[in-house]
Amino acid sequence: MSAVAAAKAADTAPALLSVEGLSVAFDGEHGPVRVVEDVSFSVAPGETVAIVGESGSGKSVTSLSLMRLVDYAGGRIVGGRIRFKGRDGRERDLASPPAEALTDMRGNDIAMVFQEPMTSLNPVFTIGDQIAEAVMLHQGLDRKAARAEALRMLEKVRIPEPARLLDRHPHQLSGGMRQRVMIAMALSCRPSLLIADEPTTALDVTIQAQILRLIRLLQDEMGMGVIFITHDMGVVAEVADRVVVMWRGRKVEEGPVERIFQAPQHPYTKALLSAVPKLGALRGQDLPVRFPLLVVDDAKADAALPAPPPVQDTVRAADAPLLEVRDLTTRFDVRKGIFGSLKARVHAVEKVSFAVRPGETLALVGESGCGKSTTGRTIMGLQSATSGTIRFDGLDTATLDSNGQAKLKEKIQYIFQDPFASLNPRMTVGFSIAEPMLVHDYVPTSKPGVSRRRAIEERVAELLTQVGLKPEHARRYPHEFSGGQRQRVCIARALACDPKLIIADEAVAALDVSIQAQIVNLLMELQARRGLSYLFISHDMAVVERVSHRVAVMYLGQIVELGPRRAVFESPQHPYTRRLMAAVPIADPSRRTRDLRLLTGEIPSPIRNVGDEPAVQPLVPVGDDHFVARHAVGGDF
Amino acid sequence: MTTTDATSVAVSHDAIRSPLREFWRKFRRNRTAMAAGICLLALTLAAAAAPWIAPFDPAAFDYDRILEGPSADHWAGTDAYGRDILSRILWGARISLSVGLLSVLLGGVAGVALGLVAGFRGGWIDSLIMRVCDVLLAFPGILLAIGIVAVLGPGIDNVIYAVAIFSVPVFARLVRGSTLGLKRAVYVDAARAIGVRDRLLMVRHILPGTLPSVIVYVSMRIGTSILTAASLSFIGLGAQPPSPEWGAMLADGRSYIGVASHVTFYPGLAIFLTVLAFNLLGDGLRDALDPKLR
Amino acid sequence: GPAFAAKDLVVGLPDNITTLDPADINDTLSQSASRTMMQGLFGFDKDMKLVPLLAESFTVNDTATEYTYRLRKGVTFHDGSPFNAQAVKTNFDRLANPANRLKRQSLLAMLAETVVVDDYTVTLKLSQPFGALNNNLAHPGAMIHSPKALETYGKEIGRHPVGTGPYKFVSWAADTLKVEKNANYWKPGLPKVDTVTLKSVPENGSRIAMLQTNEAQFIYPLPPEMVKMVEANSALELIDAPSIIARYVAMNTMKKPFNDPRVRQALNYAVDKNAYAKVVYRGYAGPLDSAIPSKLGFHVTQPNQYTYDLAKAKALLVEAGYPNGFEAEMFGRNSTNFIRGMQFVQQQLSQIGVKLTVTPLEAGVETARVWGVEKPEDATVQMQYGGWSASTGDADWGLRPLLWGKGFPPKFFNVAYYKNDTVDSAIETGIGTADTAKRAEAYRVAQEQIWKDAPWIFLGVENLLAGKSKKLTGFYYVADGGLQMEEADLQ
Amino acid sequence: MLKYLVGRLAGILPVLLVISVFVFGFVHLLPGDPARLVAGPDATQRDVELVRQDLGLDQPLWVQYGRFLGNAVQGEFGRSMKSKRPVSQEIGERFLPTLYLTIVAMVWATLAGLLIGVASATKRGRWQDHVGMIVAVSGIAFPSFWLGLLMIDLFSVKLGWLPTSGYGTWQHYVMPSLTLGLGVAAVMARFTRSAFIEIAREDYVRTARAKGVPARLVVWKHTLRNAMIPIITMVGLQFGFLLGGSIVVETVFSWPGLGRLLVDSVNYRDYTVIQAEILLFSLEFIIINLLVDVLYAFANPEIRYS
Ligand SMILES: Nc1ncnc2c1ncn2[C@@H]1O[C@H](COP(=O)(O)OP(=O)(O)OP(=O)(O)O)[C@@H](O)[C@H]1O
Ligand SMILES: Nc1ncnc2c1ncn2[C@@H]1O[C@H](COP(=O)(O)OP(=O)(O)OP(=O)(O)O)[C@@H](O)[C@H]1O
Ligand SMILES: [Mg+2]
Ligand SMILES: [Mg+2]
Repeated sequence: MSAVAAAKAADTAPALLSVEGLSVAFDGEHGPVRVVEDVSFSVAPGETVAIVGESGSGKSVTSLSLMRLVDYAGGRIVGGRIRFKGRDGRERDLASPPAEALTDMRGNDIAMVFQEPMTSLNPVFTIGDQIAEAVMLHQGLDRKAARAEALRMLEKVRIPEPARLLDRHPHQLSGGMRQRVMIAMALSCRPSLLIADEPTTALDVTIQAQILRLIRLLQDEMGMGVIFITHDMGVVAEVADRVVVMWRGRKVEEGPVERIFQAPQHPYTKALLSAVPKLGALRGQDLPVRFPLLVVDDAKADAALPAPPPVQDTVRAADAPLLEVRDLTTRFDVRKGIFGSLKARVHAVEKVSFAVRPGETLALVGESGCGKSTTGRTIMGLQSATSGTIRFDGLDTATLDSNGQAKLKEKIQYIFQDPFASLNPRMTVGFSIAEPMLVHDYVPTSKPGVSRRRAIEERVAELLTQVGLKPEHARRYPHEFSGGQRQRVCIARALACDPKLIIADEAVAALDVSIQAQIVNLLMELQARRGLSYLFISHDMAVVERVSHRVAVMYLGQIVELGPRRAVFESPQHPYTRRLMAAVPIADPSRRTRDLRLLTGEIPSPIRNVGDEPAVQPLVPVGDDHFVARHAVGGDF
Repeated sequence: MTTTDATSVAVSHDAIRSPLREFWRKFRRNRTAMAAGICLLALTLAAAAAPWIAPFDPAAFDYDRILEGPSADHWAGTDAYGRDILSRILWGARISLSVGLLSVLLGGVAGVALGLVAGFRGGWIDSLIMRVCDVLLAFPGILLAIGIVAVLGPGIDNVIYAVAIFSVPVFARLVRGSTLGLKRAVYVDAARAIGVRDRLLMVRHILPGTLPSVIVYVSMRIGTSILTAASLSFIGLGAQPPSPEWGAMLADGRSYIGVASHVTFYPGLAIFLTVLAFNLLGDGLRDALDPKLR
Repeated sequence: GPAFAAKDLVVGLPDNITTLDPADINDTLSQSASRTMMQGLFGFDKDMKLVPLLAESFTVNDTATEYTYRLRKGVTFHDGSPFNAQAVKTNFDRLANPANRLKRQSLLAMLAETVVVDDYTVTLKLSQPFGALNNNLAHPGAMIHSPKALETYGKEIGRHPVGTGPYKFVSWAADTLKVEKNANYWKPGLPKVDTVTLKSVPENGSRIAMLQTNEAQFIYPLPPEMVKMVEANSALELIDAPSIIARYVAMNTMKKPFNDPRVRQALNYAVDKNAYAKVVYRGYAGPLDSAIPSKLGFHVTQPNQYTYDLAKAKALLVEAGYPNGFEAEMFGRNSTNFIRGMQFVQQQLSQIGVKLTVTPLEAGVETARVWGVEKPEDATVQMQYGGWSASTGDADWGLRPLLWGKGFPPKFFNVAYYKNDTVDSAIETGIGTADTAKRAEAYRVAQEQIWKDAPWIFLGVENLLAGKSKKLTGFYYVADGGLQMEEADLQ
Repeated sequence: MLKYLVGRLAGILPVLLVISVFVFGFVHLLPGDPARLVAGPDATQRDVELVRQDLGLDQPLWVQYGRFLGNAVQGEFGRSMKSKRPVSQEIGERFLPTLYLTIVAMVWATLAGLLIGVASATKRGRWQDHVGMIVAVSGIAFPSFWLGLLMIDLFSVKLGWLPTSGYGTWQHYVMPSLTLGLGVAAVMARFTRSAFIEIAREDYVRTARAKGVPARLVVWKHTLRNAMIPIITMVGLQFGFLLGGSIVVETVFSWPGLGRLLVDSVNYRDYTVIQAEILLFSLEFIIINLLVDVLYAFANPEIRYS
């Protein structure tokens, strides 16, 4: 169905879902707080409605309300109607009955992909069981058939070795793999309305393209309506028929995708679109450059900052490398059965070597599940390495005693890919942000005569403000935030102690572009001021282009290409790198690539049988400081 | 907006201090728990004020009025010596409450610490602590108590120790179990990545997660401890006659069950209400510690 | 038809049976159990009177060192072997031999030789004079096993009792002993019931419930406070009989202030014995009007009773130099009943300013603290709340273990550490002769002296209480706490 | 896991050996002289000495220990000092009644506890919750002797439905297992409720709901499985405790189990029986706790042992 046809269908066909004046409130410290105000929109069968908006503007809460799941999270629908036409052709108002009464409708009629796949999978059940359960519930298959169907779904979302994955548990999966499992689960319900809340944040662009394609296919097949929440305007341009823009709890604009992109009305929309990072924006530039900033203040958009953004010439190349990783290898044993006999190994990281210089940003990009997070976790000592050395500031971290280890952590900070899970649910975020300072006896510089506690409090407030939150948010608990807000809390925490190196694992993935620009600029400014270094793990090539001095491309646990940003972006050498560049969606609805074929066939996998060691080819120089591994791995596209 | 001026950073008083106040704010709103807390407070006060408010001397006997049912002057009747049961309950609250509460707290603290270390460290420390706990669990209470009397001699504080020792292994196992799971949490890794040392990690990040079950067990264990203390007083370890102690009063009245039920009924009721109050209070504490409840 | 319905008697006991080898038994309960199957030369009737059983008659020399018994003829053991002089010799030699390490060895410790005169005559030669031998032989510990069974089962005899008694062994598992009618019993017409089951039901309330539901026809003991429940049921009957169990508080006469007889007397005056019976035994107790209960042989009621008199008690304390009383500690076992008794005494003495600390002792701790103490100087006991049942039914065993100057712990149980030459020689005389008159005189003297010296607070003699179904007849609860069921019948 | 299991199992023997030394020492250091206790209340010193020799208590402690260990290695624990029967018979006779009663009580109590706990948690704050928790608290605060006697009075004396006491038919199990299980049910209910409330708001429970999993399954599958750890811990502990034989219940219902045997043997300082019983209880706890640890790993796959 083409966009035009869909739009037409939306006019003529009765709406599948129509939301009228929806308001949702949570109980806050001082009584109820409305986080969604009077939101109305509708979705027709087969139509894709994208909801975009500022981080914390109520997108997730709105979508949770549609399934009345918000009731279980402590929220309440305080106004409005949600009219939904079920499979049986009956229309009912989902806003009024008790939440329990809607059980039959969930999954069957409406299915949902949650924003945070990390915490949304049940840790005690295997992936296979969790998908098969949905299949059994909604497709009426028996256990065996359901398992087969689960396998098929996993194949469709391009997960390597799906048969093995069926028996694994969520904690053994990478972020992107979990996200794909969530998608597989939701799709296997075969709902008439799919709500996908940031379903591709943890996916690299190649897989993202596959997923979008898959959703589109199913949509065409079954006339499924889709609500697609995302901050990636490229994805919006790619998939949406209509766009709803939210800002501070309200809908501020709605329209067909072309209209929104070509003629945005609301200042926030305008700002949003102008802040979209475009791949290739820095073509010809050697050094990273900050984003032009937009400030949307009370519905009035200001133009970009008058001065052109400064270039980021911060690398102190002459100094000894800050972080040096040599031949790092990390493997996981795959065990099976109650007695856990060793069946295979996941070669998550294989002989990875790189260095990060003071004041440098090294971006680590690569396919989902290729071992980026594992590399970061191993550097942090959260995962023990199978072999290899890690030097920080010239010191081999393996030789440090526990005291030295703790000290080291004042200098290196790690931003977890999974912000929600990495915040202690029993602590206010204020305390979480203050904790590094308390632990390291770090005394923030402040006005004289201020007690240390007070100084720390002020510093927390300052950090919160810097990441675009409010000081009073310090008193809240992690679950009271939106996905993007939590991510910013984690960033604030990482900045608290003025570290020397920050390993940021998809640290800005859940942020809308305006906040993202603000945060990225903040990071770059700190780099300029304090000489910070970053190991920047990301899928978003446009952001990578903006921030990094050098780029390392990982594939199946190995680094396949490593070089200056400009060299890698402008003349990618490794086939995988090239593919990556090509798959980046473009934020322009008129340049859709809908005819992309679904990939099938074998997916290379890092899981190998015991004793079957992968071949590791040395990186060979292909240019100034630019290396590439020339071997079959990753070449077979 | 790249830098922040100080004025915008104004209001964040006790932003990082709030847990305690937050806790109290939430606790106060739980009416059942507050009521239970007030009941316990009242009971404690009554126990403290027993010399003034008890209608009779708890040891005063009256052989002309043995085993009388409740009446105008003996509200809860009299026991086999014609002593006023109500007065004995009031006085007994002193012993029973302190034994119940102190022993559980003591045992709880020790058990929680052991369980936390065992679960967190694993390896041989875990094995050692847990095997010792296994033996302690297997050791029959009476035998242990006799041993304790032999070593420490009789006395109320020794009862507290003895009863505390009984509860250590249970707390240890309980906390260890939860710790095993909690220590894998990503936020624990995150804390570690911040540089939090192990000891603090255990106390600040893992312990709170084990508290819900600990609180439940504490609130239940108090009743058991009151009864256990009574059985110890029968082997000469505990409160010595004629000190009133709820458990002992209850056990003493055992043979009058079919004949003069009030002798067991009132001490039983006192224990029941106390345990109920502690449980409701425990639930309230638990809820107040739960960040997800507003 | 119903006329031939089996008569199954069930008896509810408070405890488990330990063994069924009477020579190795020290608890009344197991003795009662073995008495269903076994008999000795003598026994007691339901009034604690000595009666011949397997002996028909006896003669004794003047010095009480040689006893000759004529045995009953035509008696066979349950295994068919005959009862005769050889059987007696086998059993007595076994009991008397220290190498066999039987708990009841002391009953025949003085036995020098057993001579089989003929099949039905046996002579016991003693190493020292012993006047109360027949009483010792009436003790359940001297009951006779089948020699064949002794040989067959050896050490396991305690689980395979074979005797001459009215019932034969059927089975014994954890807490239930079952015996059946001995069709060849030598007393004609007995026994009348087909089986007897002895079941241990430790909880008082549950035992009563068994009686109420007719799951048991006899239960004992019946705690005094539960008497009402039996009385309230028309199908049930209360058994209330005097016992030989003395209750007293022994005072350590070697320790201050109890070394002063006036203090001890004062305490005796300060305790209201009637109130004791009422509070501790709900009225089911009699007075202890001498050092031994009235049911024991040679008991003499003392003329000057210590009647409840606080004024006198106080006066005596003043006289002894304790005008304001004193503090002391009282030991006693930790059973409910003991604790109740101790609390009572504590309350009574508080009236004359004597402050007692009551320390209940667990059985083992008691042996360590009280009975196992090697030297009198080491004794920590000041007062000991106790009870004593002289299972031989004779004054000797009522006095010698408790008040003989040579019977301090650990040898015997003289925990009052009471030593008086008059008493000592009287006790020795009493045991040194079989002449009833001489013995009576000796024990009269002893009792008088003890009463005057008051090494104990004489509290009372509890009644034996039991409940039984009205259908049950011929079932006796004897003063020493034993059961006799050979004549039992169910209507 | 296999390695861990094998290690733990292999570790049992040395642990038991250490325990045996400990238990032996402890028991022998307790105040109280078994010879005197076994000899009986009116035994003379001579009788006591005879008994002492008979029991071998006159030997030096290490000789006694050696003999005990020698016997134990052959699976024989000597003879009871009091009854002179082999300890294995003495304990064997009572183990099964205790085991059966324990199983019956544990099964109903665990199920009831789970039901009450889950009902309370899902109806939190409503009357079902309050009723459930008051029942649970009663289970803890009511002394079992009281309950037992009340039941006997009602079901046996008044109604005549059940035998007052004893061991044999299924009727005999009803009241003892009810009495015994009540406390367990209470503990289970409280723990289930608490653990449940903890888990019920996790995101993955929300996922289950979003999938359309029926409320019943959300509760019994998705939530419960995650709430399992404290519940498993408690089931294990309670099972262990009950396997030691409940003194009160066995007394009230004249159940021929290990609890009463223990009391008797402690009263008589029947060393051989006490030692064997404690070793048995230790073994029980070690095995139960091993199972519990295995179940932990099953309940939460992130738990790994090394
Ligand atoms: N449980 C809660 N209690 C209180 N406030 C909440 C709760 N959950 C969400 N909020 C608030 O509601 C607002 C909307 O949150 P929501 O998750 O819908 O944002 P979002 O638009 O999805 O943002 P993001 O793009 O960052 O995910 C946020 O300001 C958040 O702080
Ligand atoms: N604890 C574990 N046990 C077993 N396998 C694991 C474990 N953690 C990660 N893996 C595996 O290691 C591989 C690399 O995972 P990693 O999390 O490093 O990927 P990633 O590059 O961060 O991917 P993503 O971009 O999707 O987050 C994956 O195949 C994953 O399944
Ligand atoms: Mg969101
Ligand atoms: Mg990752």
